[in-house]
Amino acid sequence: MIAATPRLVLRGRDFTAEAISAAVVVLLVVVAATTSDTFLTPANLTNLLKQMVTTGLLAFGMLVVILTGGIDLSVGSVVAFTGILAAGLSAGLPIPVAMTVGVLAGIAFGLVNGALVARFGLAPFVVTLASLTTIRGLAFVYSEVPITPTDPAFLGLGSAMLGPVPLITLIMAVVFLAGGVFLSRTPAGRSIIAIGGNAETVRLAGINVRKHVILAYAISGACAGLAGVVLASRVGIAQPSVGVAFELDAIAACVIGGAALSGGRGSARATFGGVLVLVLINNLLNLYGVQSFWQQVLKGLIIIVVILVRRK
Amino acid sequence: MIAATPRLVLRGRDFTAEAISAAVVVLLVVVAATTSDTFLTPANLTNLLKQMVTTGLLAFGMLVVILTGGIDLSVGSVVAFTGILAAGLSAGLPIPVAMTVGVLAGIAFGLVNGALVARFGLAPFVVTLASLTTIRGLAFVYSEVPITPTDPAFLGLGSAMLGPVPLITLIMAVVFLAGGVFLSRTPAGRSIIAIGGNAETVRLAGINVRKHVILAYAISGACAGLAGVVLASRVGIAQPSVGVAFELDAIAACVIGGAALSGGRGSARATFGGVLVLVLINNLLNLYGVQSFWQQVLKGLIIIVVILVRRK
Amino acid sequence: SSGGGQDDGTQTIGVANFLLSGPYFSGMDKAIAAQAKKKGKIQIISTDANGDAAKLAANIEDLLSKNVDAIIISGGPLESAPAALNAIKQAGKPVVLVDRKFAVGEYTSWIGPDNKAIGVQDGQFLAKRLTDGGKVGIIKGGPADNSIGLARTEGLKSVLGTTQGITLVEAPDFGNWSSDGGLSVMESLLAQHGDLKAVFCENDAMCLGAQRAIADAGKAEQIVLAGVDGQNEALKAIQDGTNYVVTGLNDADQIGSMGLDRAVEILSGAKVEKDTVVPSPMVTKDNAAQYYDPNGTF
Amino acid sequence: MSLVLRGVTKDYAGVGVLHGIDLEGRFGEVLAVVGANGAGKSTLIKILAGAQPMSAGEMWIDGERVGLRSPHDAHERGIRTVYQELTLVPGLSVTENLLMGDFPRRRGLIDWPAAHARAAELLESIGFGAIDPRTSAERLTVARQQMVEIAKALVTEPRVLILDEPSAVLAGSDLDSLFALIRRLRERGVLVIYVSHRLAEVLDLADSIVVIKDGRVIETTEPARTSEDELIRLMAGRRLEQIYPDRRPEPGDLRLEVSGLTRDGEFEDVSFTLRAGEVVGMFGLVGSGRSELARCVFGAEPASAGSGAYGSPAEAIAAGLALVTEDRKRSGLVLGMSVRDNIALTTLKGPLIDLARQRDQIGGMIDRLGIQPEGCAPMVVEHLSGGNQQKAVLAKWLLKSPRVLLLDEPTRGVDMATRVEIYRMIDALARDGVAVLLISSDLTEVIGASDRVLVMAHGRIVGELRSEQTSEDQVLAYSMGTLT
Ligand SMILES: Nc1ncnc2c1ncn2[C@@H]1O[C@H](COP(=O)(O)OP(=O)(O)OP(=O)(O)O)[C@@H](O)[C@H]1O
Ligand SMILES: Nc1ncnc2c1ncn2[C@@H]1O[C@H](COP(=O)(O)OP(=O)(O)OP(=O)(O)O)[C@@H](O)[C@H]1O
Ligand SMILES: [Mg+2]
Ligand SMILES: [Mg+2]
Repeated sequence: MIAATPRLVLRGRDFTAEAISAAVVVLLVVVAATTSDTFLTPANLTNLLKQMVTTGLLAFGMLVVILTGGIDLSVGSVVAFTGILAAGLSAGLPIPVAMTVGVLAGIAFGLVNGALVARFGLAPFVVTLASLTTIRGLAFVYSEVPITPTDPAFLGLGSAMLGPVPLITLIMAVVFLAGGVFLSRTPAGRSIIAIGGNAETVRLAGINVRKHVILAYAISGACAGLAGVVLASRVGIAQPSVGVAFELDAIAACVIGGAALSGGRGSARATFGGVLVLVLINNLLNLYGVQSFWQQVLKGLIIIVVILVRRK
Repeated sequence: MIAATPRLVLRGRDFTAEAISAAVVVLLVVVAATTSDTFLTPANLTNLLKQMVTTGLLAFGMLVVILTGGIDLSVGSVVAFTGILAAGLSAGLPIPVAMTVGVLAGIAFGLVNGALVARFGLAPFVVTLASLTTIRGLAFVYSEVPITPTDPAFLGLGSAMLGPVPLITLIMAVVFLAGGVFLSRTPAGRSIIAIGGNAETVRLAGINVRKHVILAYAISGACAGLAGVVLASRVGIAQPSVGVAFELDAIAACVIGGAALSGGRGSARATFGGVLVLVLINNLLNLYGVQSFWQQVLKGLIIIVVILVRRK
Repeated sequence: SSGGGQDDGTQTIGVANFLLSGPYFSGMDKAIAAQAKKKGKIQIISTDANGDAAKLAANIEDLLSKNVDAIIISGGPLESAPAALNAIKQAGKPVVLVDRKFAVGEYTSWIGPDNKAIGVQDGQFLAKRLTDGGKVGIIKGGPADNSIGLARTEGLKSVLGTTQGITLVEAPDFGNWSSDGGLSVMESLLAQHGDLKAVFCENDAMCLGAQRAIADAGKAEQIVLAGVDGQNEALKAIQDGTNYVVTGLNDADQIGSMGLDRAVEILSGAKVEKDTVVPSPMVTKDNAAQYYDPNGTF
Repeated sequence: MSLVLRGVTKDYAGVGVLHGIDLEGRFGEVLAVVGANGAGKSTLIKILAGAQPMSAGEMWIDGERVGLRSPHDAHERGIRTVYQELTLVPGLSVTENLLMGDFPRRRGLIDWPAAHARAAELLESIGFGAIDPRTSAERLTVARQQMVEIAKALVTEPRVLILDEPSAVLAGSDLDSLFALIRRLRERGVLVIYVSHRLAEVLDLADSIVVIKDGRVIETTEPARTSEDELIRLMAGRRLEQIYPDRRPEPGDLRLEVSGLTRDGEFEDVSFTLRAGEVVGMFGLVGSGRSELARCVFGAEPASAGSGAYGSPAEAIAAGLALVTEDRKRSGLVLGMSVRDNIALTTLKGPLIDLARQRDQIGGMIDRLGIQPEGCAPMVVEHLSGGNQQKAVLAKWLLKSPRVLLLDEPTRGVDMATRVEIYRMIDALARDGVAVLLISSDLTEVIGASDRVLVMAHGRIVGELRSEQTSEDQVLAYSMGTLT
């Protein structure tokens, strides 16, 4: 067996990326638990569970797109649009319906992004940069002012707890579990990964590349739509201005989890590790009371260190 | 010779990208001139000249990095840092010196970005995403509050006119002219382009790839530093919070100008065309009195249309 | 479409918004336009710099090139724009600042709130309310260069910092002036300081998010909230007798319409006050009904 | 006057690839290096070129010990290399690719007219004058690109010229001009190190031959003292009894009928049939349009006119077709994925993939084709040697049990022993009733392995010959248009 770096291969699968993510997460947890009294309190742990939801949902969708070799910069705008749409519709429609429409809107944006990329061969970066702008504008066109749903049931999704675990965290966990199975065990998932490695080979294997690329962007749109609805429900107010720069954390989570931006490499598990790393860093810096702008300085440096470690 | 699209080739050089940019610019100008009374007024034209400066400077630096196959997301933060540094230093140092130090700081950040990319082989997207965060934090660390230089001479750079042309526009023009010559007529410029096409080949030709990649990021840093200083001087006050999302317009300008994000393809002239397209779109939407949020919607759509046209 | 001194006596007023994408700022823009319509014979040209200071300068130059008669600047988080103010001065046009008073540069008139006073007001209310003392959390909007937020917090601290039995804890992270930001900052704050008695936010949007976090943590009985702005949802929460107990009115509608009036007065040659502080009445359960307009835009 | 290697060893992350290579090349000779796939030829060359450091060992030039730290070092010492993979920068002109980093300048700036002139002169002087130096590299055919690669190595006359399988993409007159060029260089005192799997060519050209097996030199010889059979035996470690299989019985039913097929700019009015149980060879010079034809039949590219082509690869596969493309890196494999995942690509079935079943199935196929090394299923396919990569591509399609198999240059870059295995496999498939189209630029192979040969030239089928009744000369004559 020939490999440039020592790798962890079990039963024929390469777990190196997962192992590194797990190691970094464990390290952060140990540091946090030993240096902060607050870290292991139930309140803080519940907090962590809640705060990983938005980044987590976006990161999974982003992973699927990144696997194809693309990128989806529009997710933050989709969060804003779908949240405010669901909140707006909840005035006239049953809340589950309003929320479903929100997620469907996310899928619709994803389909448009995907079609522009797959059908017309445009660069994903630019397509989703343009749709970032357009969808943000549409969110404001839909409502310039925040919308507060009057029906308290709108808050249910965001505040329900199942024992010690928030419902939305469970939803995110289900997305990652189902997503993991999708990527590793279904023909569509395998095809998406292979497309990122070499789209021409996949096309000649009789697999519809366009369809799968569009599917990937639709999944990202769905995740962003879900994140938007969840966020609106969690906050209780939907604002057209939320979600600016959310894509950056989602992308960072994927990369920290070892996904290659050139496509074809990445896993749901390792990406989830990346999400944990980001959330833990934020939590830790907050617990230590590090000032906001020093937090920024450190966060950037830590990301560099993590990817330097991963590179080894 | 087989070619997918009709191309404009003169004396062995391919001018297709330039031609498309020029055509789109001319089209926009004609539409603007015929549909708006204000467009051709000297005041509006001067305005246009000023409005293109920040995006223009950043776009040229971004082009150089994109040519190597990289990307520089940190330029907006560099604008903030260098602006506030120059403004801060102008209290104790002669203004030209303070401004030069600002630009040098931009170069320093570029060198760090470049070193992380070239020396450690990290993905440019992630490196500059991390430095976007860190440098923004550093701007606030340098000064949490805005700095207003007391010496009115600090405003000189930003407000001076040479005849009908603002000095800062001339500076930007010089950057593009010199940059164009650099890219097309110097060994370093050609090497940067070649690296984006096939870095391994360039390495095998005995050219120091690392050095040139670092140079590219340093150029982007220099342009961002210059843009930061110019912006502070133009506004008359330096704020650590300026420049958020500036990188997006710069990247959009490059792509509208036909640069390939995968590297190796793009020209200063066509990128300048891309800058003009963006500035004209903004100006037109303003002249028509399109409401701000609709402007965003339309801007995204127009970018898509332009790159669809370019693809043909 | 080009401005000033048209034959029919219509006057053109340019509005330069630094950042429209916030309910407070778009409310301001709308109020100016609405007031102009009410007055009649006034044309409004509104621009948005989308948070880019250079673009604001360009927009102002744009307005000047269209020969507007006066300019209203809604500067939002922008601390100042000396060069743009210079350009307006050179063009000999009057400029009215609304809400944001620029730290430097010459302007004709400013109409806005006294942000520090609002903080003081909230602080006094909380001092009276927390008879047994206790911890008070502070959620700032950020970034660190936002002097509007700084003034509000400074006002609060000037009262509570010296009140016996009260400890102040500032959240290290910023809430970015938004409800979702307020929510997550509050959650972090609660994890470390479960014993808070009150929370002050630099605006209502963040307080509304914080209120959610408090409710989720089951601490609605324990912690009261104090905000700033008088955003509709906050007024309603106060009126309904929730744990949202106080805010200081910083009415975009009022400031916007006064700003327009001020510009018109100036154009008519009247001598006007340079700085006008719009009073920011304290809103509590007792008087919230008076300010809450279910159909208001902000 | 020689270049000497002593005890050169190379390992990648602890795994040995070269184990103490000794060899000596004299200036003014052609030194051929031959060996099976994965023997370590390319690795040896990268060390000579300064592109890879050796793990241990020494290199001497003219009695002076040299240590190469970079390709630049090698260039300074007059060592130039043409790699197995094409390395031109696609967006740049031929001139720029040739002169990279060493442009004529005026007042510090590159003088483009002078640069183009110099490039044109250079191309002319080595017999490649047909190439316009202003064209961008990506717009040249693969053969032309290879010629530019070679020209690039000759910008300044080298002392040592290393060529790694230069003939793999050249044919006909292009090949002749390459050989002529090599002979001229030899006369001028250049040491040419030549790597190739085409043994006839090696025997024709070389002054001395080094045989490498498993990273060791197992023989140093001369053309006069050896033969093709002998070299094959040395490389493979065993004697190959019979290279081409016996004739097959008469073919069966019609499996594919192509008629009047045209794709504008690529090929025109092509008609042929494939029957069950037959192997049809297709010969043509590089650029004659065979690959395009195969891709078009398979539905990878739309046809402009005619019948017999499928609408999409999916349709073609559903009808029982399989296409092994000529460029495995670009369109045959997903290099970063495991061998198993690559082979699985054509047989993904849902809703949930049965991993255990997939493992068995693919494991069986890997065993059947003898893909090396042992237990390679989870390995990243990129780490296999060329021949084994080719087998992985075959495995992917065989798993699909195709009824019609289109093979485009299936033995390019593949060593003799592996080729024989591939011929056997083709034969076995045909005997099982599969119809096979074998596209190849190797004349011997095309005649030896097929029942009938179609000859293409300039996008048309110009001849159809029975394999047992034709000769290499006749096929070549058809392909060059001297016989119709
Ligand atoms: N970068 C690398 N990392 C790990 N192993 C490598 C690397 N490059 C080559 N190898 C291994 O070294 C061995 C020799 O490879 P090399 O490319 O030198 O063979 P070759 O003789 O040129 O074969 P071919 O005829 O197929 O081109 C192979 O087993 C290959 O898998
Ligand atoms: N000038 C060119 N511009 C763009 N693509 C070209 C050009 N010349 C050749 N090609 C493409 O490059 C590929 C490889 O060319 P090649 O010379 O091998 O032709 P081919 O049609 O595959 O012929 P054959 O398989 O018979 O050798 C083909 O797909 C061909 O269409
Ligand atoms: Mg080789
Ligand atoms: Mg071919």
